[in-house]
Amino acid sequence: MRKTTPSQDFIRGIWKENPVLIQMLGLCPALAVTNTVKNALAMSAATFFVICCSSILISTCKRFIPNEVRISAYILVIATFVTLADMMLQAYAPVQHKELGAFIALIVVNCMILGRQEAFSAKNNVFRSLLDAIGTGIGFTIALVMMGGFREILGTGSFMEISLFGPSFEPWVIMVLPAGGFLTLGFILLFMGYIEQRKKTKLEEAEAVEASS
Amino acid sequence: MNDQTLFSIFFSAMVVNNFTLAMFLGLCPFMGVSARVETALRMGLANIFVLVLTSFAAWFLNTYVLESVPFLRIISFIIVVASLVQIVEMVVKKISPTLFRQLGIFLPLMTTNCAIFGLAIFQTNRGYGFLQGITFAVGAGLGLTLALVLMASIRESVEFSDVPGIAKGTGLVLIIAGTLSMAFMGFAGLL
Amino acid sequence: MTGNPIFDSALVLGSVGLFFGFLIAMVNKKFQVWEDPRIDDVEELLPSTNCGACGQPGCRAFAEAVVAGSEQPSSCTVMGAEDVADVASYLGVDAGESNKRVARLLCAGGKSQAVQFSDYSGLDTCKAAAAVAGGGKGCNWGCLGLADCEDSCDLDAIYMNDDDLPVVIPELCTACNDCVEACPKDLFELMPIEQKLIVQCKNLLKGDAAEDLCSVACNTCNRCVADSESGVIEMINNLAVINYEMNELTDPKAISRCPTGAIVWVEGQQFKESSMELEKKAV
Amino acid sequence: MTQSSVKITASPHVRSADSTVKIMWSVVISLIPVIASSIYYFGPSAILVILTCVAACLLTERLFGSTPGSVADGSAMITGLLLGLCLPPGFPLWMAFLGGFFGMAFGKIVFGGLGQNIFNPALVGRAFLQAAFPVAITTWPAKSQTWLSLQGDNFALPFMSPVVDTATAATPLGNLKFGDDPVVTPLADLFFGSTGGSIGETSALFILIGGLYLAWRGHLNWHIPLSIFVSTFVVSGLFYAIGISQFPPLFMLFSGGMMLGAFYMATDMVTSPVSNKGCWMFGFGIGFLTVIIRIWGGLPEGVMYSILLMNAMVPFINRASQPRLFGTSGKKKAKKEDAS
Amino acid sequence: MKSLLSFKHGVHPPENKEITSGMKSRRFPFPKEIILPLSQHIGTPAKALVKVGDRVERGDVIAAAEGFISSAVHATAAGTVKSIELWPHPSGAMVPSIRITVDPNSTQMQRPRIVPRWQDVKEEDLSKEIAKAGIVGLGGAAFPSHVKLCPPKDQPIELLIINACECEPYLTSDHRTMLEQPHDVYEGIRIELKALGISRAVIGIECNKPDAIEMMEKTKPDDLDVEIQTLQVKYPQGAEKMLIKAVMDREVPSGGLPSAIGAMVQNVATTANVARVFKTGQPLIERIITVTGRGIRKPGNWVIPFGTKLRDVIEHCGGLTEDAEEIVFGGPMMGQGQANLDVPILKANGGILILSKDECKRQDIMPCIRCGKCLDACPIFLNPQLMGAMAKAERYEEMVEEAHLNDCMLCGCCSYVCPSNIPLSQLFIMSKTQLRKLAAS
Amino acid sequence: MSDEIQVQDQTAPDQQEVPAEKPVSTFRLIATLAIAGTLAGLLIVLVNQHTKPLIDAYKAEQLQKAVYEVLPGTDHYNTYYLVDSALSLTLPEGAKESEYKRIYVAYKADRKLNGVAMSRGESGFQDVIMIIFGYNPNTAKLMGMKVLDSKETPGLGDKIFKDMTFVDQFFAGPDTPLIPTKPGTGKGLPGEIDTITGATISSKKLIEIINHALEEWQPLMAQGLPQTSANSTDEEVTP
Ligand SMILES: Cc1cc2nc3c(=O)[nH]c(=O)nc-3n(C[C@H](O)[C@H](O)[C@H](O)COP(=O)(O)O)c2cc1C
Ligand SMILES: Cc1cc2nc3c(=O)[nH]c(=O)nc-3n(C[C@H](O)[C@H](O)[C@H](O)COP(=O)(O)O)c2cc1C
Ligand SMILES: Cc1cc2nc3c(=O)[nH]c(=O)nc-3n(C[C@H](O)[C@H](O)[C@H](O)COP(=O)(O)O)c2cc1C
Ligand SMILES: Cc1cc2nc3c(=O)[nH]c(=O)nc-3n(C[C@H](O)[C@H](O)[C@H](O)CO)c2cc1C
Ligand code: SF4
Ligand code: SF4
Ligand code: SF4
Ligand code: SF4
Ligand code: FES
Repeated sequence: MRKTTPSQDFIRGIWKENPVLIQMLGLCPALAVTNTVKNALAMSAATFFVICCSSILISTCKRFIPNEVRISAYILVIATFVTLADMMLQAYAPVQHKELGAFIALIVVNCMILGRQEAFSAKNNVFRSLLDAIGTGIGFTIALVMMGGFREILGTGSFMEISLFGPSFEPWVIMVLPAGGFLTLGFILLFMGYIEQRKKTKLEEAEAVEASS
Repeated sequence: MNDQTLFSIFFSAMVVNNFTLAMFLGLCPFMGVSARVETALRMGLANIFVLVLTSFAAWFLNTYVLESVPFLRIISFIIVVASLVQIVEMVVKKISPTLFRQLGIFLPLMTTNCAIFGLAIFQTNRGYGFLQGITFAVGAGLGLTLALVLMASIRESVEFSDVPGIAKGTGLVLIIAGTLSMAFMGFAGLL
Repeated sequence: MTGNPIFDSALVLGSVGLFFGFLIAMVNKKFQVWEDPRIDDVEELLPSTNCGACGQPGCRAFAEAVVAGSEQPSSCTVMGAEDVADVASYLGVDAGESNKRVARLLCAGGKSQAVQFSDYSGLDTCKAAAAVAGGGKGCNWGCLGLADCEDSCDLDAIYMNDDDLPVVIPELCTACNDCVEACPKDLFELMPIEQKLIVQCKNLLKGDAAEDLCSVACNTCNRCVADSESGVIEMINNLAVINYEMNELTDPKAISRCPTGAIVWVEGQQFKESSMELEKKAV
Repeated sequence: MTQSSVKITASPHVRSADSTVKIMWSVVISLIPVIASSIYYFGPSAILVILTCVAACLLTERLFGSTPGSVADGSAMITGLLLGLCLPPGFPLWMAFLGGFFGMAFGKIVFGGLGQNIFNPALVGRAFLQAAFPVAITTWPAKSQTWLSLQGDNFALPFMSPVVDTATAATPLGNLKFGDDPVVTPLADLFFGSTGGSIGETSALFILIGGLYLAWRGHLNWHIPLSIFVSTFVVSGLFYAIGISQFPPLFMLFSGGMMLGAFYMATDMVTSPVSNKGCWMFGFGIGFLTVIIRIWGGLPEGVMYSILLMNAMVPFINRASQPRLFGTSGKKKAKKEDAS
Repeated sequence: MKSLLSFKHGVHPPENKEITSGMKSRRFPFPKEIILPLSQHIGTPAKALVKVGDRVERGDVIAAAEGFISSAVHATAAGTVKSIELWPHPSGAMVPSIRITVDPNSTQMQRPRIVPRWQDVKEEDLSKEIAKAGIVGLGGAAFPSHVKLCPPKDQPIELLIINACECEPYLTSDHRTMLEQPHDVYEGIRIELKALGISRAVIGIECNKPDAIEMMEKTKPDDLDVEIQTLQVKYPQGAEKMLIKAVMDREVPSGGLPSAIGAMVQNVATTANVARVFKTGQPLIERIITVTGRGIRKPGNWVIPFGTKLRDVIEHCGGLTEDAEEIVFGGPMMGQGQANLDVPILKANGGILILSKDECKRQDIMPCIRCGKCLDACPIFLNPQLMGAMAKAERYEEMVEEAHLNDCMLCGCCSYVCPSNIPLSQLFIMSKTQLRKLAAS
Repeated sequence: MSDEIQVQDQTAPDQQEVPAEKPVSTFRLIATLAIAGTLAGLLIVLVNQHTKPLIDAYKAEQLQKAVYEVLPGTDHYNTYYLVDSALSLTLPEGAKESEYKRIYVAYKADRKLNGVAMSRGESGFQDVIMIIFGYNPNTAKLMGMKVLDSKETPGLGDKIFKDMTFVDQFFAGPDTPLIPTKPGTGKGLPGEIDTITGATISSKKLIEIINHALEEWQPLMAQGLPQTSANSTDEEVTP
């Protein structure tokens, strides 16, 4: 509970406390809809919309909400915005809506959103909450697009539906299947762990060099 | 309207289209509560209970309340689920603090468990009737429990292994889940 | 239902809200369990190492104890002074006095000081070696040098030196007791940092019998007893034992005539001086 | 300052002659007849695919394995050989290499290397390939004209689709399940291997020879293959008898990957239960699932998935099949555990 | 051929008994110094009765039993007490021991001791006489024999089983005892039967000692209800529970004693020594000890006075060969490795084994491959694989609760078969030590 | 970190006893949820009023497109419901539309019967495959087919709508019931449809779905379908 600056509120969610890659929140949508970049983007946009709106509303109204019905009230707020997002996508981007299927509705239960409300918006002012929400939303988007890109490129040989390798590319079907979702995220985590480890050993080496000189 | 037989609904939800391994529903508890077989089993059973409750509630809302306002589905479902879970939580906390401790923070997590909400949505989208809905819920719950318990027993056994540093924790769990998911593909077409 | 969607919606959601608000309110009345919210806050301030050095089974338990007033924030050995002050000021309580303790090794017989009868081969842990006729080391009480203590220390406060003896870095040690538990020969002891006079030996033999096994063993010559205030050092079972109740009376003079170097005056880290001495000797 | 040249160790001071490394290399040796016969049937394609898989596995173990010396223990070699043996002869080599890498890296090394994995690494590799390239892995080229000509498109460029211009032939299982006029392949063909299929699965005879040799040497637990055969035979016999399956039980035993799987893959000690009681459960599970998937599943073959699914069950089986403690009756022990 | 009696699981390591089985036991010369630890048995250490400078004769009591489960110590040679000090014990610990400088001029005749005829002693008092003689079990555990001979009243003994299996490879001391002292064995059986108030005994001998079986059959008195059971050669056939299972087909309940199912097991050498107490009045001061292995120049069977230092024995037996690798007190499966050549030979020690490099076959420890061979070897039906993993993870309490560590008798079968050379039984000894430490703290 | 905590920081020191929670009135709990619910409902319904026409129009358009696609040459169509085992243009009073099975009877510009479109879903390889197809009851030939929804494996099962040579077979007017055939093994019968190698199951299933649907509807259609449209052309929306 160190005091943070507004810019830290914003930056934090993007990488250092990335909701998907570090905190392991909201994994269901992160795995379910990342078979293509377009879906990942649509999902991120919807989530972004919901998390920002609810953060604003909740940090504004936190005073009026008794603790006992806190979660119910938050969920009500989130669900309202999800419904709005759902209807709007259905009206203006029906193709994407069909692709994402039930997972738009499932934004309601994305632990990440509720978690941010509980952990941050309920305790902070509107401005900071919004910053936090935007940061988290961007972090979510980054993670989803990363996964979507990986899966789409290997799984269909294209990026944003633009074919990359020509027609004789052999798609790795598994990448767009459920197993591929798990494996992709697992692979990304291993890779991040590897980088982390490398950084650590390098730091240690540097220290050792310093100590010996 | 839906003509699927109860058996095929049940079997599909449990293994072929396993909620966790094929549909990506309820991953948070799958990652979080799958470290010990005992807790996993308990979480699974709690899930079955809440799923059946939800299925019933969703069916009730669909048939009697939401007729003229179908666009309120998401919000009504979630209020019902959240409130039910909160009530269960409060009751458990009072009646059995030990049980509460064991399920720890995961009772509130149930509120934000996609599996439960997803069940309500899928049930509605597929137009399941009452019996079909309950069968779907039990099948999905058993599927969740199966995945949870399998994962937990694997994780307990992996605890004895010298897992390399970079794979410790979630990375390995995801890879195990991926492999399990590949193995479950063997059931595809079994309907 | 009226058929008017606007009215219907408000009605449906309003009544659903009403119904569940009512339900929750009732259940809340009946089943309320109150938990001090400060416990969560304090727990968040704690380092979450769950090391148990405070004597509580984890950080959460410690937070409960601190909020309840049965523990002082400073009992957490992992937090720095600043963090302790944070917790104290949050709760408005006294931080308590921290008495820094560190793990001290009561053996100085590394591989170049102590005799090894025959080499042990098998599982590379002290515990395993100790189960095999004591591990083949001449001195039955001495350090086996297979680093169980180093492995047990989560804070990397222990490293093995060239003599295969564990060296504790006082700055990193939180006195968590892990190494004390890990050592099959019971060679570690947690001591307040102010205790500077230390007998680094547990060998109960005397005279040549002791020195034959290890060049830095206490050979019961009694000089340290003579060189310090009476009562500060006592010979018990052929071993010099320091009475730390009288810690203020200890003095570096006590070590001046020790023929083997079994008794030492430690400022900070153990074995720093001795390894320097070795280097000097080599030159 | 060691005084004596004598060493001190824990009891027992003598050891049996068995060693893990020896076991692994005997498995490799026992596979020689299978490999030789498959080369005889499928020509140079078989050599290429097997060598590629072996190379991929050894390389992965060498690069990422826990210790640099771990390639020498022979287990990576087995993984490579077995992966190669359960791929079709015309399989593109780049895919085979990828499968070997994936199986080793994600099936074994992430778990900490030899002895620590949950799933059979060769089958993890194959399951990955099956899910990634389902068409290529179910393309069984018809016998080529001369022994020397390649089967299918082994040399497809990396990341590119193979070009299959020869006619494809169905495997005995595929034919019976999906063929327009299904026939039960004669047992003699299955036994001696003159059928289509994966490189190493076609001849039951040679697998039987290698498997029995290993069982005789005590290097594989014979309970596992036996229980698989018994359950497959009984379950499929039952369905056949009441007329809801067109697979005769003996055909079930000798077709597809059953023999290779039962003798070489289910018996991987690392991924099978430790106690004999557990091995019976494990084997029955594999047999049962295989029959179910073969009869009603979407795929013609189910051995691989059954083994992987039962691999996942092994930790659970191990809990459930603890040996009965001497001086107790099994039941009493269970009660005691309940009480505690 | 009728299959021989035995138990389930177990192992069959190469026997290597032919090295010494044909060698008649010879008297070992008295050394210059004798070391007699106060603790040579299971139970409370004895209490010294002598002071530095005291003159003692061979057979004199020099330390008295301290409490019921304890055993007296007798001087094994005439001489003067040099000191009572900490001295290395074969277990590796330093224990208080009586050092006696042997009188080189003494005839080493045993001081005469008046002993009643056993037939005249009341049943309850037999065990007192045996206690006075400092008899402990010579089968390896060194449990005071008089304690065993007063079993709890509520668990009546039906059958005395004489343990003549000698299932450890290499060792031949029990074998020689039967060949050289068969009458003592039968006399001992009579005494033990009388002490227990029963009449029936069985001698269990592994079928790899046909000459011993023949000798025992030949010398069997007609009036004694003894049966000689030939058993399959399998390690650990000589373990109490396994022997009872083979002979009576009953299992000693987990955590219980053999008396719970009416059995009592005595080692054959213990039994012969019980007879000698009454025959010659000699307390337990020496026994037949096999010095063997391919690491010693002159193997043989010797009657060695307790307290003789290992160094003296090795010297007298021609010294170590160049490739000697390990010195072990006891057999290769359960024996205790020795680092220090100054340790004394004690009552429990039936053999000194010096293994050469080739015999040890030491190999690198590999990861467990879960082959399950250890489960198939464990005669107690434990799961050594699981226990090994738990021990590595330092989950000692779980080992007891879920894997029954306390039932493990550390026989070493699991380590013997493990293809990955995992020192399982060492892990279990270690875990038991750690648990004891935890319980103490 | 938060302002709230800092506020507590200042008050805590002089407030040594455990902070007592203010009892919340039950009324407030209920009111909060009820009011929040009402407001949320209002908000949603307002947006819904705006988007519903768009959504409905899109849905109708999709359906229409599908019908026109599988019944080439269609000018307009009528929806017939299955009411009490008979086809009916209207539903009983107060009935829910979603509970009735239906077919779409399409007419050419000359108001002559063009064909019938029906939609049906059954389990495929992965999950339910939903299709719509056009059928000419007079010639008993198929007119076209479109997959509405399928989760079949991308790259394999999805060939049932991506592989045009497969799809075109349904537009070539095959006889019904359809006969699935392995490519290259056909006997030249008029109802044969070549299945897709590598996706035999999905393609066979698709053919079965059509056959099943026809089995169900043929007896009903045999009861008689109006050969000419009751509606006039200009009443129906044309694409
Ligand atoms: C339903 C629900 C689920 C939550 N799940 C998690 C979780 O899985 N992990 C987590 O760190 N926080 C979770 N939170 C938030 C925590 O309760 C807590 O507020 C948060 O950890 C505070 O830490 P932060 O400020 O670092 O985010 C959840 C909150 C709610 C209401
Ligand atoms: C693994 C194992 C092996 C044993 N082998 C023998 C043996 O070969 N001969 C023997 O007399 N006792 C052996 N014992 C000791 C017996 O269990 C038992 O303690 C002994 O026979 C009792 O007789 P005692 O009290 O006279 O020594 C063995 C014990 C164990 C645990
Ligand atoms: C990952 C995977 C996905 C599959 N998906 C489908 C599918 O969507 N549709 C299908 O009919 N078969 C699918 N199959 C099964 C086979 O590709 C195919 O049905 C089987 O080999 C029989 O077809 P064939 O006789 O043309 O070879 C799949 C197989 C795998 C391994
Ligand atoms: C009888 C036997 C069968 C084996 N089967 C396999 C196998 O199917 N796949 C494999 O990757 N390794 C196999 N191995 C090798 C080894 O156990 C395997 O690489 C381990 O799973 C790696 O930890 C086998 C080993 C033996 C002794
Ligand atoms: S293990 Fe020992 S050295 Fe390390 S922190 Fe704990 S007490 Fe200090
Ligand atoms: S101090 Fe103890 S644990 Fe550490 S190396 Fe020495 S013997 Fe081992
Ligand atoms: S040492 Fe213990 S676990 Fe191993 S075989 Fe013997 S009794 Fe079983
Ligand atoms: S014998 Fe060794 S390798 Fe085999 S299961 Fe037991 S411990 Fe593991
Ligand atoms: S996002 Fe699905 S359970 Fe958390």
